[in-house]
Amino acid sequence: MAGFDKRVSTYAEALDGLQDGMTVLAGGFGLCGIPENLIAEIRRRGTRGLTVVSNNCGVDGFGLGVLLEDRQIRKMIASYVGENALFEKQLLDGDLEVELTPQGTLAEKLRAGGAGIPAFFTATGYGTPVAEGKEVREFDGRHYILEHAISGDFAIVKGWKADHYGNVVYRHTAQNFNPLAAAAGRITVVEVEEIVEPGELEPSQIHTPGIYVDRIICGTFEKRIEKRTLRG
Amino acid sequence: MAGFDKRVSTYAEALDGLQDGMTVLAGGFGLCGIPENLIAEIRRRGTRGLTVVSNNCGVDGFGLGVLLEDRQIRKMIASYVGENALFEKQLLDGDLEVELTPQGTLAEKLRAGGAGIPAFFTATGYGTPVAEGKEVREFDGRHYILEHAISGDFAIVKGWKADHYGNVVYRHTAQNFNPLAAAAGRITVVEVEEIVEPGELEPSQIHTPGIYVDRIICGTFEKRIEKRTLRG
Amino acid sequence: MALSREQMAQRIARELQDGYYVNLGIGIPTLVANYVPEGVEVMLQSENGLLGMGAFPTEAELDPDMINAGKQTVTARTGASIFDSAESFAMIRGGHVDLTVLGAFEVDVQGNIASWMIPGKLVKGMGGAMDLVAGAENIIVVMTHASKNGESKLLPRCSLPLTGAGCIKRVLTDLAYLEIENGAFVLRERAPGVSVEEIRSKTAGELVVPDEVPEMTF
Amino acid sequence: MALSREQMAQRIARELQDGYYVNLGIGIPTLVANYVPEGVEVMLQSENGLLGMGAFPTEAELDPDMINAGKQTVTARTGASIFDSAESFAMIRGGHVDLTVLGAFEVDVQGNIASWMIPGKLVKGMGGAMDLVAGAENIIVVMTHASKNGESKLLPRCSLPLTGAGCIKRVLTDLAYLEIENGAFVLRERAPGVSVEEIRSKTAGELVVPDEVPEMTF
Repeated sequence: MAGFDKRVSTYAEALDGLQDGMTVLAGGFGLCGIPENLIAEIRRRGTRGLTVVSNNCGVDGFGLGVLLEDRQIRKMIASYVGENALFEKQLLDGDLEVELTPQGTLAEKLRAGGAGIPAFFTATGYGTPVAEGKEVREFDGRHYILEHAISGDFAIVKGWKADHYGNVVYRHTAQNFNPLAAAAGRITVVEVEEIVEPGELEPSQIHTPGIYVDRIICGTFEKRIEKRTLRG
Repeated sequence: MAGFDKRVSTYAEALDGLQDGMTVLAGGFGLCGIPENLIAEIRRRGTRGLTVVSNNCGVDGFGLGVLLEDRQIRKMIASYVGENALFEKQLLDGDLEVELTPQGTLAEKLRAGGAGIPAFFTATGYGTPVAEGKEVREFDGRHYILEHAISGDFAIVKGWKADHYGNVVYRHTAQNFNPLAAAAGRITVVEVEEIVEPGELEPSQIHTPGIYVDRIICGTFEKRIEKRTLRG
Repeated sequence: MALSREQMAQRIARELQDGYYVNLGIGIPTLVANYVPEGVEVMLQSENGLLGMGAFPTEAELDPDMINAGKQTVTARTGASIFDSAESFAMIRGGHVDLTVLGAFEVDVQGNIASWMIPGKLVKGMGGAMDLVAGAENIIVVMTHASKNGESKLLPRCSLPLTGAGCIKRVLTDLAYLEIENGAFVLRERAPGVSVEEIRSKTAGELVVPDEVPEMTF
Repeated sequence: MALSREQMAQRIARELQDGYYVNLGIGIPTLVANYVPEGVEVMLQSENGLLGMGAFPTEAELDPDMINAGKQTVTARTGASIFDSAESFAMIRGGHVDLTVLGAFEVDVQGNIASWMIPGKLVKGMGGAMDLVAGAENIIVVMTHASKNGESKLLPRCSLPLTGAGCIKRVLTDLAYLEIENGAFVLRERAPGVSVEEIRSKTAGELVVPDEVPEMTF
């Protein structure tokens, strides 16, 4: 890994520097487009006290759910959680803190974190428990609340293809939160299905420009389906 | 034009409803990626008293510059103007109002306008004339100013290819402000070089999803080069 | 008789217009897609980042990278676009979606909606619901008129924590179609065979009954 | 002797590190691209929406849809990406660009910079300069040490309207390379044959002169 060759060959190297107590931003929606091998590597490393920012927290035994088994997550910032029993138990036992954030606000907070916008107003959540303690302001007769950006020490991201410059494209709806996490991480690690030759990705079709990416690793993926639904 | 077939066949139809005093958002950077035929049509219509939001104001006789000739623009919101003599004259004569906005703030204001964010904080412009009259706030020891969103009655946009659903892709750096204007217009009109068959554009490679687009028209373009610079 | 789930979906489908971009929530709202009227074409927005949701896949089409906001496997229709979650909620928050249909626990005469949290029960999260109700101009709430215990869900004031404040103007229940105007529910249509008296008895919030309240037909 | 424009560009090029993303302003900063050291690869960011700016085009490559922030026709190098202006300034504002090099009228001991507006002259606009100085951690200002009338451009306090406040830490002039620390210019290097006295006489803001002030070599 030197200059613009951002490829690393082991998952240990991919997460080098990850320490207890850090904030990790994870791409994915449900089990779709999650950085499953990077999550597994966090488990292997045994890093603890993590704040994890992700729309969901996986399921029992897969995705971010595996980090619950050894109590590696201290705090979860998410829009929808509790697809797994362990999450519920740790939450009720007070071993896990949860900050529920509307999905669009979560996406916008990450986008803001990457884009140097420290805070923004949104109508989402006005008049609800989400607005508690937040500044309310009226613009053109409507009420909005002030929300702050989120950024992280590490971003763990799942792409489809990347080149060694760190340019990434995502496949179908596996895009979701991945480009947002990528831009908001101080160290951004992307695992992909394929590393392509330089020049193979059309410049105007790149979803995450390499400037946001620090390390690229090629992996193999289970891609578990959460709700297999077939036509009648 | 019905349902999802957003094609119109004449420029008159493309700008139907444009009235004196409206705010028009125009894509383009310099003369690159400007909606040249839609601008020409505004001239033909003789609409007056317009507020135009665009990074630049064209040159004498081309681009938005042609709207100066009949004094159709009342106010210009831009980051860099005065590439043409007529602009300068009208400005000094007090016939034209200018609101200079940093380029990145202008882009973000349009993005906010399309995205339902009424205002955001940015460090850009703090301590400068741009900050005058604006709220200043400190986040993590740094100063930021509050900037408001921009949206428009019409957006005029130049794309490369579109399908009849209004999905648009842009070519190279002709993308610039075009997708931002497209999302922030109440009525968004896109002129393109080619209208392709439905299904031809890869869903995950579309720059402007059709939901932002009201009318599509196929045109021919001069694409004047402002600074022709060749390798020595 | 109270409307069936399918009839509720059918009734809502009549609100669809050609060229509408529509976001359908989980449950009955999802069924609306089955009743799009002849000659009307709509595009379904799925807030995880898909505009132009198609049918569920066949076994051959099944793709783990292609899911909807309910995490079900789906396909994309012709004319679809796919984008990241910030862009998806830019669309929603920016008011670009023409119609949003979603369920609720309670709605009140001020247009408040409660749909995500029952104190004392485990809170799983609001997902995209707060963004959807804050962003859409045009929302229809679909729910049963009363709970299983017979308690009205159309209230003078929501008792549960809100999902959004002052954002609901239309409600379809199994008994009636109502609009919220000037701090009251206005009864616009009755389910076939359901009397104004029954609706009144099950509506806790102020109910305005116009002279004519037509019965829905199916 | 004062540095030539080419020498100024050369000196700045020594600050480039392998893998840097760099934004170069108009004028001398643009020339820096000609002096990238052996073994160092950088990517040039052009704020209209291009990361990985390449050489100017040949006649055959000329394309009106491919320009840089100076509105000149350019090419894209291998590994380039192209995006909209909001994304471009997200990169800049978000601090993702490793080095920004730009010109100025004045710089002061507080790290303030004035580069866009001279009162009384027609104001053409700040373009992306305010975003660049507010967003970059690492900025080098390049300018002549004094105006043509001999007036210092390194001031106790900028006299012209600012482009950014407290954001400049490094300045290269035709006479010297200086860092701004604790409210003073610290003289780090002299142009070949230029004395500390000459630099001191042309620096209006407080100047700190360390014991050793090496001469630049070319």
